[in-house]
Amino acid sequence: DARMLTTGLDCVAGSGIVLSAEQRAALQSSLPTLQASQRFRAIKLWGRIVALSTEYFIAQAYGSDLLDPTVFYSSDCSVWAQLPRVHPVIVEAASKIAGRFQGDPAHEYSVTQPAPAADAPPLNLPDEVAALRKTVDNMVTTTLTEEMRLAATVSLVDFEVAVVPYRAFRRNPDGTIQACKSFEGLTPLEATKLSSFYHFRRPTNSASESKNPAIDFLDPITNDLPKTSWSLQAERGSELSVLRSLLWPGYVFYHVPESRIFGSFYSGLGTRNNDLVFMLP
Amino acid sequence: DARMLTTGLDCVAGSGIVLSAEQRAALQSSLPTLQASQRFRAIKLWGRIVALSTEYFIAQAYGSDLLDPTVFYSSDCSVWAQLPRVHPVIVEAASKIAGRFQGDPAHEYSVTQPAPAADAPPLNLPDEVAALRKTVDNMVTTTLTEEMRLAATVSLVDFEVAVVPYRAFRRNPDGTIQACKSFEGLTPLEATKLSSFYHFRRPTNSASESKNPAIDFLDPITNDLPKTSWSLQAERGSELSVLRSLLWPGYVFYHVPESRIFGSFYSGLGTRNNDLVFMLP
Amino acid sequence: DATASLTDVPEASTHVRLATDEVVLFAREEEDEDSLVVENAAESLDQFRAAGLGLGQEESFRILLAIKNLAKAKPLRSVRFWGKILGLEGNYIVAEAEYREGDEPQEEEEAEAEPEMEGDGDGEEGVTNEAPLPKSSYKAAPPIPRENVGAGANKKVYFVCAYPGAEWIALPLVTPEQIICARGIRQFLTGRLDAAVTSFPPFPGNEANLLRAQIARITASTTVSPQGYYTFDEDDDGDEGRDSFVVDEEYEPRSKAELLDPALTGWVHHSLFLLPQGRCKWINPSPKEYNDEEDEDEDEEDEQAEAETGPPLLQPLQNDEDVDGNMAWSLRLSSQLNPTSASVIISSNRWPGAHTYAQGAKFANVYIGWGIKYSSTTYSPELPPMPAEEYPVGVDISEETDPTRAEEEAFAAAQTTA
Amino acid sequence: DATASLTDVPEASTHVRLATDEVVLFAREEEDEDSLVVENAAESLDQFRAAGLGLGQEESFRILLAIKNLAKAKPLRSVRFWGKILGLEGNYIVAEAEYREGDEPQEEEEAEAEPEMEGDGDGEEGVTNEAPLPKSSYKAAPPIPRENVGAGANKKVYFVCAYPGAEWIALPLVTPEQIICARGIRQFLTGRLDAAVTSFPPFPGNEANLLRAQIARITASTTVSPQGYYTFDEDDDGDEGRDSFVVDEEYEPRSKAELLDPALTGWVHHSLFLLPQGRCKWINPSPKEYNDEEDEDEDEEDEQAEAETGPPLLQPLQNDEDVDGNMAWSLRLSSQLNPTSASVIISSNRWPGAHTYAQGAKFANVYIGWGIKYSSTTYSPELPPMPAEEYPVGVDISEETDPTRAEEEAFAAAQTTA
Repeated sequence: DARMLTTGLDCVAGSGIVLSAEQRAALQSSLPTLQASQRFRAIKLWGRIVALSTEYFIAQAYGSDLLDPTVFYSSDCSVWAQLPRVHPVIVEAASKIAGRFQGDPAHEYSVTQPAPAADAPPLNLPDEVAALRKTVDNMVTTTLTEEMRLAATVSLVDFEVAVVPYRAFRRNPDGTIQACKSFEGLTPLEATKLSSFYHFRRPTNSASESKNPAIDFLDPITNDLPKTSWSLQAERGSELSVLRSLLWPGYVFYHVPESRIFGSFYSGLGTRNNDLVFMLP
Repeated sequence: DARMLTTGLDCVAGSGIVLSAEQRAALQSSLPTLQASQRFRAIKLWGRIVALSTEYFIAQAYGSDLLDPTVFYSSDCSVWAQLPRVHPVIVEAASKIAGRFQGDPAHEYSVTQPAPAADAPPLNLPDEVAALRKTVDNMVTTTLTEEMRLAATVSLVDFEVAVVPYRAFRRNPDGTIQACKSFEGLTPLEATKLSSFYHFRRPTNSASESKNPAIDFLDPITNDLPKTSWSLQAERGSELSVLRSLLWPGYVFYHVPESRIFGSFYSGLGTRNNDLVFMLP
Repeated sequence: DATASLTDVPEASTHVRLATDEVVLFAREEEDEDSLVVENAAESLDQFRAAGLGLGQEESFRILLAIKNLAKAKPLRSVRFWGKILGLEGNYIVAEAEYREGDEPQEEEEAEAEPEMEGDGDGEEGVTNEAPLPKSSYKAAPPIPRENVGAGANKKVYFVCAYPGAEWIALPLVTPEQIICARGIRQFLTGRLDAAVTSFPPFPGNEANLLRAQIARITASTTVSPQGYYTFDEDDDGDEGRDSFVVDEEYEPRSKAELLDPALTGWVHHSLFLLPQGRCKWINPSPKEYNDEEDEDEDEEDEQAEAETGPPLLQPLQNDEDVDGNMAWSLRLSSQLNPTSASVIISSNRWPGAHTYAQGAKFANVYIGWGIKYSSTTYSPELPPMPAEEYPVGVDISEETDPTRAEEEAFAAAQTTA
Repeated sequence: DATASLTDVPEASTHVRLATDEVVLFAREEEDEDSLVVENAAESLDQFRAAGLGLGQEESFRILLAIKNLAKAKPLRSVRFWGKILGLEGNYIVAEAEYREGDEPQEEEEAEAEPEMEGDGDGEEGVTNEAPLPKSSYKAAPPIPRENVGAGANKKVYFVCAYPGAEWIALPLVTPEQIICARGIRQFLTGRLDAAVTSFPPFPGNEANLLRAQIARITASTTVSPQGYYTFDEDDDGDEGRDSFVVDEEYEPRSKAELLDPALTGWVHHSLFLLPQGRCKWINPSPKEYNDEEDEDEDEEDEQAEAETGPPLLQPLQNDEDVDGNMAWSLRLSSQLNPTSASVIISSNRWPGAHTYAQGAKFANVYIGWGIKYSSTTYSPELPPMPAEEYPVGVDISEETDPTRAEEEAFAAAQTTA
């Protein structure tokens, strides 16, 4: 929530993530205005991607589907523009871009990948997506803007590392997901265990053999590979649990045990750590 | 909670109540240590009484009875001393002291009041309380230290103005009071109404004709006299409700509607506003 | 936890309206400050916050932006954050400013901003016009003229807004009567500038005027600065009545020890004392007509009343009167653990909520509170005057007891029998 | 809402132990700083925070106190907050200090702090001593001597603690081998100083040494200051090898425009360049014995290897190499809405997390991050060397194909029949 901005930022400050008073003051004004302008149910600050010449602040606004936010970006915490929704093939192409964000939303990237095998089923891409791809000599070159890369990166981070504590959300019989009113926070002991945290995404493991499908519907992060792609630390003793992603350095999830206070913030370069397997002790 | 210190302080900042980073840092270390030293269940910063030559910070620690805290004071947010428990006749005498706190806990005050009528029932005071009182010519002079005055003032403020939102606490059949787990915060509309706030004290109106004695057991502040002894304002739109006492200026209660975030802070001179009736428009 | 409270679709709340107002603050513009002096309110408030005083960081930053917006909108020479006054229904953010010479608003404009109040006590609304009452023969003394823009209690102009981003409204000039009356009443403000002030004695004006009077009183009493920071202009003639000063370019910051000296010799007032008359510069209340343009400068010595005098400008604080037996000021360091970079804080005990910090060559004043002067004694409002006697009792007119029914009957019987 | 969570009686948690450690920070003592230079870490971090960088206010203040405690406990000439390095299980708060002349710890003391590491690569624990393996005939080149306390990469000493209030631990001196090896590996730190470093090539030391090596690399690359702030001592002889500088007392703060110039002429490095050799001052790696006390000053020109040179001290940044095709530094103002009092921020793109602010005559460097150098290309660890050939193939020894069963039988049959 925009209302919880200060509390949330307080919880990630120990990871080197802070916003200036100017930025916080601007967000406290601009986010509620943005939320109201399109009648979203809620809005939150997702994080910040540090480009070479600017910073992109990212906000996510929610309608009825908690897993399908509308995403906005701003470089001054005040004026927000909506990010395009990007097709999975664009996300896939964007994930191959190495190097820093430039800071210019119109900056163009070219990504060249092997074309799908001739006997692969046709992709049936929408025209506007197909227009971005050019096939030469069995290689597909995708041209995309930094704005698209930004959108793709946000969705990649969310898919790969966005987490929530166990029991904080429930799945209704109709498949919708909602915050669980009875959630009272993890116990201090639970908060020290990776097994208490789940991916906040549509479960990839659809054949879930869980006993309680209303609660046990999310993918546990303990299935992630490599196993140590997370750093879980108690800060200020057990008053605060901080879970940092090593796959997307800069993604920090926080939870105050025995309270409903939890959330996350991404503050980083917007690049995936593809060297992770080599970097572990 | 010490854990919620930042959030709470953030909510009262608009009333001109802030603590320095130094004070907050010291409190984050000293309060948990104090809590653990005597195995309290919880500890919170109650407020600050501004004396002429120092500031007294007050913390309250809770055992099983939420209405009977142990009270500590400190002038540096770091070293805490326990305040004495003071007898009601001392509280009554302390309430007659006009003027500022001096800043010296050993400072002595003398309060002279008419002695009880000759045919009044005997007070049966404990020896240590009786020792503070001297009767001459039908006048009782009570001698008390600033430390006692401090303790008396804290209990007076708590009795006269400490508030909680409706439904936040419940009374168990055995009479104990506990936080209500199902409390989800006041609605934004409720949060604009004085009738949603109750005195957090043993109810004075024992013959409660309430329908739901588990919930409706506290005194509503709407029975206070004068009627306008409170200023209820929405800050930052309806994101924050702030209830300021006019009887004890400096007492500020805050609540974020639709959340469990509520609390209070006293920051003032430690003197009751006896002129209130004349000061209202 | 954004997602934890996703339950209802919110209606466009007051919050959103507020935030929309605030958004204007964050509009970016070219900086163009030339000679305008805009105090960095956020920086001063940072200093106060480091002493456990002031306001939150975000609000401080918004106040800074609001003050910059004010500076852009009006022809001001200087502007600073004066403080925040809490009210029952809303609060006032107060900015103190000086117009550029020649850019002061015209008197007409002033008059428009001012409600009717130059008369004697008809500022009370909704009480008059009930029935034609007997006219009082009381004739009020002619009002003491107020000081002009740029002089005395009206040396600075004050703008208020309900929150940073809301419209700045200029407060009316303050009159001596308002100051005198404000001294006799103890009143919470409502937060509405047009609210009536219901008090006894009746206050000559509405809440905007009472607010302005309180600001004048607080300013006169609590704007202090390290001794030596300001100095009298050398070119100025050096008699008692000096009412302007300049920043001493050669000011050597006072040491912390000097500023913390309990004798208060390190600090001076840099606002003029408000005389009992309700002005800073005494004026002879003779019933002659005054020419508004001249009364300030010419010393017409009609010695009908004794001139009131107050302490001169830049007078050290050590002569300040006690506050109910306690010292008028409290001194301390902003930090106990890091004294090297701490600032010295001086707090008024007369107007709790008024503080000044000084660190190095910088200082600032701020007031955050209810706008109520400290008093340890219980307030009793002034008693209404004794009711006037109805008629002079004399030879022609005397009061008699009404006859009883028995007497009337006896009288009627006597008439009949006569 | 203290009362909202009153459910269980807490056991003495880690939190309390932590808080109890921290309480020592808040013990008040007489200030006695004489000539010791302690950077006001809280103030610098305030400046970074105003740019959306750094750490929270409370932690910043605790760091300030912890650094003051360090300054009291050790005979230091100066100390500053260097940064915070995140680890997998814990973090490091890093302070950079210089001992007072003559108070440097003795070599013995050093050696104690240093784990065994002067050898070639036996720093890996739990891998050796499995079975008596064949001895390698490989003879390592003699190690290049490390620079002494006060010189080159060991110019400053570094102290780390897990959180403010925890014990400060001095990191060992850094050796050229460690720096060279650290360049070739990409490794998260664990937060335990005694943790083994499992990498290829094997790192000569444990985590304390790797941490120290990364600090040396980050320091050499990212400690920058406004051009002109430091100057070479006039008394110093002015040849290429100058490695000390002093604060220019007459420094006129650079304008924001100069500092924001994308040509980077407003900024200089004030740490020595770390040569490929792993030292700041090149040393001839001839196998002669070096006298540790002399090797710094005497230029023994045994020209067996070509001397490496790097850019001199106080060299502007514009010559810095690109970082994977992008500029090495990003520049911006800390505030967009209040540029007048904003500071200029320069951020390293080579070591994300390294930032410097400059405002007026003040500046500070800080590093907050994982201690990992930026790379856009996927890291491939160095390949292990090709296995040595087992025996030289020659006249005496030749490799032949094993006989097949048929051949053996044929051979046996031939023998029998022969």
